[in-house]
Amino acid sequence: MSLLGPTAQGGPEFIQLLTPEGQRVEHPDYAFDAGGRDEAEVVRGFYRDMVLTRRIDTESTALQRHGELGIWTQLLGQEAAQIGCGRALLPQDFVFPTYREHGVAYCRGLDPLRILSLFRGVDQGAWDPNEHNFGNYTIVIGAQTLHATGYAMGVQRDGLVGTGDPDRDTSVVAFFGDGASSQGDVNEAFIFAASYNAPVVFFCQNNQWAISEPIERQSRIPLYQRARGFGFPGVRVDGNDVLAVHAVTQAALQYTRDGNGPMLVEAYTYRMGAHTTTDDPTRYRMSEELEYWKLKDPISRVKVYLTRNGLADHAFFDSVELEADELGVRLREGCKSMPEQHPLAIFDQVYVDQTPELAEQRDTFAAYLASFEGAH
Amino acid sequence: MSLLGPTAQGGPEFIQLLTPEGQRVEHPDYAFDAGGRDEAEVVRGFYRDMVLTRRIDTESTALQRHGELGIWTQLLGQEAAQIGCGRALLPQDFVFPTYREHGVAYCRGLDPLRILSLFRGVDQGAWDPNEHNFGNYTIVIGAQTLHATGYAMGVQRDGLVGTGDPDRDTSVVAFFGDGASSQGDVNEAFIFAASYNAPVVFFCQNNQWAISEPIERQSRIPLYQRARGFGFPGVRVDGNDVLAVHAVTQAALQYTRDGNGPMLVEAYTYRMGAHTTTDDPTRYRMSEELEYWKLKDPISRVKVYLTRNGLADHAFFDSVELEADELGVRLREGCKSMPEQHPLAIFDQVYVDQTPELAEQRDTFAAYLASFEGAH
Amino acid sequence: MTKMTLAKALNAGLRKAMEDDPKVLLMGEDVGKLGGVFRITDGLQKDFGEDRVIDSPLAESGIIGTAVGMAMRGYRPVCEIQFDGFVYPAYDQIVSQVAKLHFRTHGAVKMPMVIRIPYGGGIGAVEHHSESPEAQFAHTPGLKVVTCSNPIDGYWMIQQAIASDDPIVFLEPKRQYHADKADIDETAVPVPLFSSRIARPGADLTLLAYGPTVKTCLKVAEAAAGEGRSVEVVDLRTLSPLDLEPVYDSVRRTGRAIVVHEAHTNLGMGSEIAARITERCFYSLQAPVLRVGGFDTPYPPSRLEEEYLPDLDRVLDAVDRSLEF
Amino acid sequence: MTKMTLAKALNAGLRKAMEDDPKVLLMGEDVGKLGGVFRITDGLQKDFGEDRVIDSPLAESGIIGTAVGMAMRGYRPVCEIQFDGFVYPAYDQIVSQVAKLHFRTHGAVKMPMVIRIPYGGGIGAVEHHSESPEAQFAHTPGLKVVTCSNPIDGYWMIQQAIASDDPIVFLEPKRQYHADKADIDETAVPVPLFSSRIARPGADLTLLAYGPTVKTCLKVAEAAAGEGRSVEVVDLRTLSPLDLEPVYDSVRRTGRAIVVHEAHTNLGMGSEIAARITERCFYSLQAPVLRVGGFDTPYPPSRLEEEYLPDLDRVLDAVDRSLEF
Ligand SMILES: Cc1ncc(C[n+]2csc(CCOP(=O)(O)OP(=O)(O)O)c2C)c(N)n1
Ligand SMILES: Cc1ncc(C[n+]2csc(CCOP(=O)(O)OP(=O)(O)O)c2C)c(N)n1
Ligand SMILES: [Mg+2]
Ligand SMILES: [Mg+2]
Repeated sequence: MSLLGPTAQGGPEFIQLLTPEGQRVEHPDYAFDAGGRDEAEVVRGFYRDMVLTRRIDTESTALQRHGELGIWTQLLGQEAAQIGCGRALLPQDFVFPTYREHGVAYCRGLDPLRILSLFRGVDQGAWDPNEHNFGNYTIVIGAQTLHATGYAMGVQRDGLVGTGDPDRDTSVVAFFGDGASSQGDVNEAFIFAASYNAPVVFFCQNNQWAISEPIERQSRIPLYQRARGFGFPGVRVDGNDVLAVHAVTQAALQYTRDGNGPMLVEAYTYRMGAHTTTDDPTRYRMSEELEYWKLKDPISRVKVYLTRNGLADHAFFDSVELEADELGVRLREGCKSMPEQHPLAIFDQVYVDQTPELAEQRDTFAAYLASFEGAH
Repeated sequence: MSLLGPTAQGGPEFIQLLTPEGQRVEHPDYAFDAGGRDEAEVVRGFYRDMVLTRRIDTESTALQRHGELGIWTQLLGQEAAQIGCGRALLPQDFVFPTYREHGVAYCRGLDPLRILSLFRGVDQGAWDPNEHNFGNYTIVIGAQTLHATGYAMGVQRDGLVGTGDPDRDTSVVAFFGDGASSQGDVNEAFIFAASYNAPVVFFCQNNQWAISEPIERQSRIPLYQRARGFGFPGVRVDGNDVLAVHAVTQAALQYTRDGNGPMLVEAYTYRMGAHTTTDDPTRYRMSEELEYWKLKDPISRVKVYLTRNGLADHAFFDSVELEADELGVRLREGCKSMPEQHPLAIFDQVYVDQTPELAEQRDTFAAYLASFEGAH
Repeated sequence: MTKMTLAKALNAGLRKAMEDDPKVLLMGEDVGKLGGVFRITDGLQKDFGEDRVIDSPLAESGIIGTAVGMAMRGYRPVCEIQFDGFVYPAYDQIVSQVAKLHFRTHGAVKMPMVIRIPYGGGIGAVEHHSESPEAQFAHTPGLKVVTCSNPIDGYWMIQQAIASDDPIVFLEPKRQYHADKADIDETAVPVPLFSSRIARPGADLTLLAYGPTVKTCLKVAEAAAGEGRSVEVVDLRTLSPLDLEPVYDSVRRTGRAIVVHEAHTNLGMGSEIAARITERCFYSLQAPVLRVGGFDTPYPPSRLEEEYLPDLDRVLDAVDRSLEF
Repeated sequence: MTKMTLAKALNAGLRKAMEDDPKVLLMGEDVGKLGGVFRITDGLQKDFGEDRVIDSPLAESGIIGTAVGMAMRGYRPVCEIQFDGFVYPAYDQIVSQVAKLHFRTHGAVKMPMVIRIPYGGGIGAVEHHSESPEAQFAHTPGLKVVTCSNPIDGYWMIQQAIASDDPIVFLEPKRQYHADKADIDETAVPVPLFSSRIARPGADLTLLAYGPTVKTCLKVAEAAAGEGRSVEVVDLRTLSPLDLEPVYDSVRRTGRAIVVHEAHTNLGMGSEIAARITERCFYSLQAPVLRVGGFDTPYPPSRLEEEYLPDLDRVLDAVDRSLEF
């Protein structure tokens, strides 16, 4: 793997607070902030979050293999990026995800079964975004970055930027991938956000791949530098370092909440799994690459750190494992017993005010369906 | 007018070789190159080009006022940007214009009447782009920047980049405006060109306005810096200085022909007229602004330079004026006597291989039209 | 009672909607200081401020995409697309997001957005300034599509569209903007938004029109009356949903129908309307439903647009063909 | 003679076209090393190199927009859009540039581009992966739109489309990719690209299908035959232009027609075809032309798609309704 161009890591612009070997390091601009709580406790919490998130992922992958899900978008390897970011959010902040933010969803309190129902084909991810300030999964690449920007413009109009009140000032996070950075919509979102000084954190998980295409196809320079072209700051953080991601995201959120306009965070990470369960990465990438990244696993480094420093004991790790097992069971059972929608339901979800012609189509179809019931 | 942000001028990044006062100045990186010819002769040529271009523009504006054109896109004030660029092109280079590149079209040898026919509504600008290596006017903002990039990818595939042969190495110029820089397409063009290292010069005429919107709405930093976000060089040149534009464009063209990938040139200029003849700029901008820019007129500074240095005499200026008058007459007469298309022609221009159903529609309409002829 | 052009009526309707509901925002290219290239938003930024009348960067996908976010935040964005031919960069946001978010979320998300598009030809413009994109939007479930043909409808329909909780593509026949004036009674009770209207009663044949062709068809009816033929004209007003009950009634009486629009004939609104009328009025029809539309060529250069657009003569010709069938 | 699936046949057809003409380029997301998410371009980058099989940045407008430039430089780009629902970001380039450049230049510019789109539902996918956008493209003059329903057509039609000097939207029914195999005789003379084909003769009723619904309709005909009803099935193959002469002939014989497609019924191909058949065969029709299509809702979650898509029963039901009319 080249260390030049868009894949360069290291140097002062690569923010890291916990090395792959589990060593705490300092960065001149960013420090981990436990928010007044006991730091070890917070880090243990992150560890738990990441393990549970990984379990959601592996469990879902297994459910797909067993035919219970149509497809699954794996986040394996991106746990630190998502938990670090998700745990830096304040309740009033709002998130616009792609289709892979299971860890962020978990942080926001969304029941993973709401996500499984999408990938099972029961619905399309029908949660109410206002329930957890977590928007709906968006499959068309990049579209949500504009939604985030518009939402942030709404936040501005609500007078919730730069008031100085930490319970009110609000930021909006737009998630997107390295591949998405090539979409017109994403670049337009940069332009609108810069033009209106909107409180958006553009959070790019650069997991090195857009399906089979490496990051070099999308950019010849590190992605965080894209922001330079639009006149707002961009930073690259070790996306497999939950402490660094937390610190950087927290700073970025505050920067935007304070009314300084948008900011880009590139979480430099790796998609350890396939693009989705229907993808076969052996067709386009070397297994050594995966081996290389396994050494940077986001969870192991926290475990090493906690263990080496005596901040967590066996009992703790066992309890997390147990919790993960319980979560696994809940997901398996919940998935298999998920109620189906009635086919007629789709007609009632198109409009707030149903149209006579669609109501008629519904009624005709209802009568048609009923004709079979009569027949049996 | 603010001297900060996107409207900043001056400093080492603002390339100028001829001041508004007609003073030649040096720039460390860019020198005017007369291509082996007598420099004064070349500059006189530029002067002539700019005067004729302005005449095309004012004459067309008048034709529109007299109802001979439906609309006209004025280039008043942008003569140096267009002539400086147009005269730096080699024959093999290819140009993708917007709807305002009348000066570049002139440099490429396109008869202005071909352009007038578009604004008269006789056709849509139907010239063969291969005749003068000058593409068709494009009205949908930004679309042509992708065409230019694809064309340049074709040039690469033809093996005409970086061969070292000055008669073969080819560049492609994509024109666009400051407003256009906000379109997804333009940013995607940057991405594709960078990704494939395509020989494109993105030539932005920042004329400060996109209809009624000032450049600040599109960008908070100088536009030439947009390129930084995509990993290729961008420069800002005094767009009202024909010598500087020529020098910078020549360098940019050579840079791209040599196989270094794309480059962005921002020609910092001013739209002295209305957006089009149907626009009324008094609704949105101060007349002082125009006065300020009149002092930077691209033609007067060359005239002052030529006169002060004894490089041109009255006879020269008179002859150019005379030539402009003749051009004016030719345009007026050519415009008014332009043949109309027959309505049936449109049916034959849709496809290379006409479809039976459209041929039938044509025949039916022909019979319908004929029925009137019979009636009269 | 004020006499107004369609342009002024739309302006007045927008103003009223903004006064009535502080959540209503306008957004688009040049809608602010300039008041839009057609001046439909004239004076609104001055009175409601830059936060509510928003000049946008030059990017249509950006306009609609950010409007989606504003709607999610509880605002009611009214987006102006400068000309019909420039809606396509926003097409993805419109058909994949605006149209689908309510469905995707089983109703949790509402998209009370209006997308205003000056549309149609006849103004002598250059390419991309005379398109009629209605069928593409009407084919998209989740959107509603309406169009006004006169100042009174303009005044009321824009307010009704803004008040609707569903996303609405609001098509404004640009060549009517300054064509005629009408008396607008701000105290009247408007007809419902999603209803067609019999613009002129008749007995022998039914002409179906909307937006810019309503006026043409009224002239046709007038001319036909001179020849002793009684032509009914329906102004459809709503294109999705269609309100065809009055049309079926009419066709059952007249036995003949012609749909007239500027959009390309192939797969235009006329094809759907013809298909539905035929399904519902099969035994009443004495001739196939005919369609008079723009030809199936790109919109031509303006010097040929009079030939391209359905005009009095072409519609009269179709009336003859239908009656003689 | 080789037995191939539609996927393999398309791959073989692309390979042949690339061998025949060095100007043919493939471009799209993941078309290179991966061979496309459906493997339609499998092995082609290996054999023809990265300059001819081009993995593009993730931007559909960029793909089509750069392909326009390549075509202007004399190349014949074949663009893959990964899934139907992702063509919309490229919609502007397709309808305003690809479709119009030939017209704009009075023929000086040719646009020999093929836009390949795997389309339609039935594969259990998530949102945006099962759309049927054909009507939107067929409504756009300047484009031609074709669709194959079987491996033999796939093999020949893709080559014919690439050889065409007009831009072609080439729709591939993705659920047929691996469904059936057929013998392909590479030495045969293929039927012309822009022609429909009687897939099964019959006397009582005409079923019109294309792409994914051809197979459904053949099954319907089979089932109907069991009930003593003789159903003719036409595979339309070309959607713009339509080749309806054989259909008119058929309907004049049978007196009844039904159009079956997955796209939304409202303003789908069925509406245009119904309108045309009614215009041409008015006195032969014994029932209105019926349409069986996707409902006028967004494409539903996959667990409901079987109900949403026109299937054997829904088409049979329409056959009954038509015959009983
Ligand atoms: C507009 C659009 N085009 C294509 C696709 C198909 N697609 C789904 S995911 C994907 C790759 C995305 O890569 P990236 O943005 O890096 O995100 P990641 O999947 O790596 O998280 C593609 C091409 C899509 N969903 N939307
Ligand atoms: C996609 C699109 N949207 C809107 C328009 C309408 N329009 C024509 S020119 C223009 C402003 C362009 O500004 P800029 O790019 O700075 O170029 P300039 O006109 O100043 O040369 C606009 C909004 C258009 N032609 N295309
Ligand atoms: Mg990625
Ligand atoms: Mg400008």
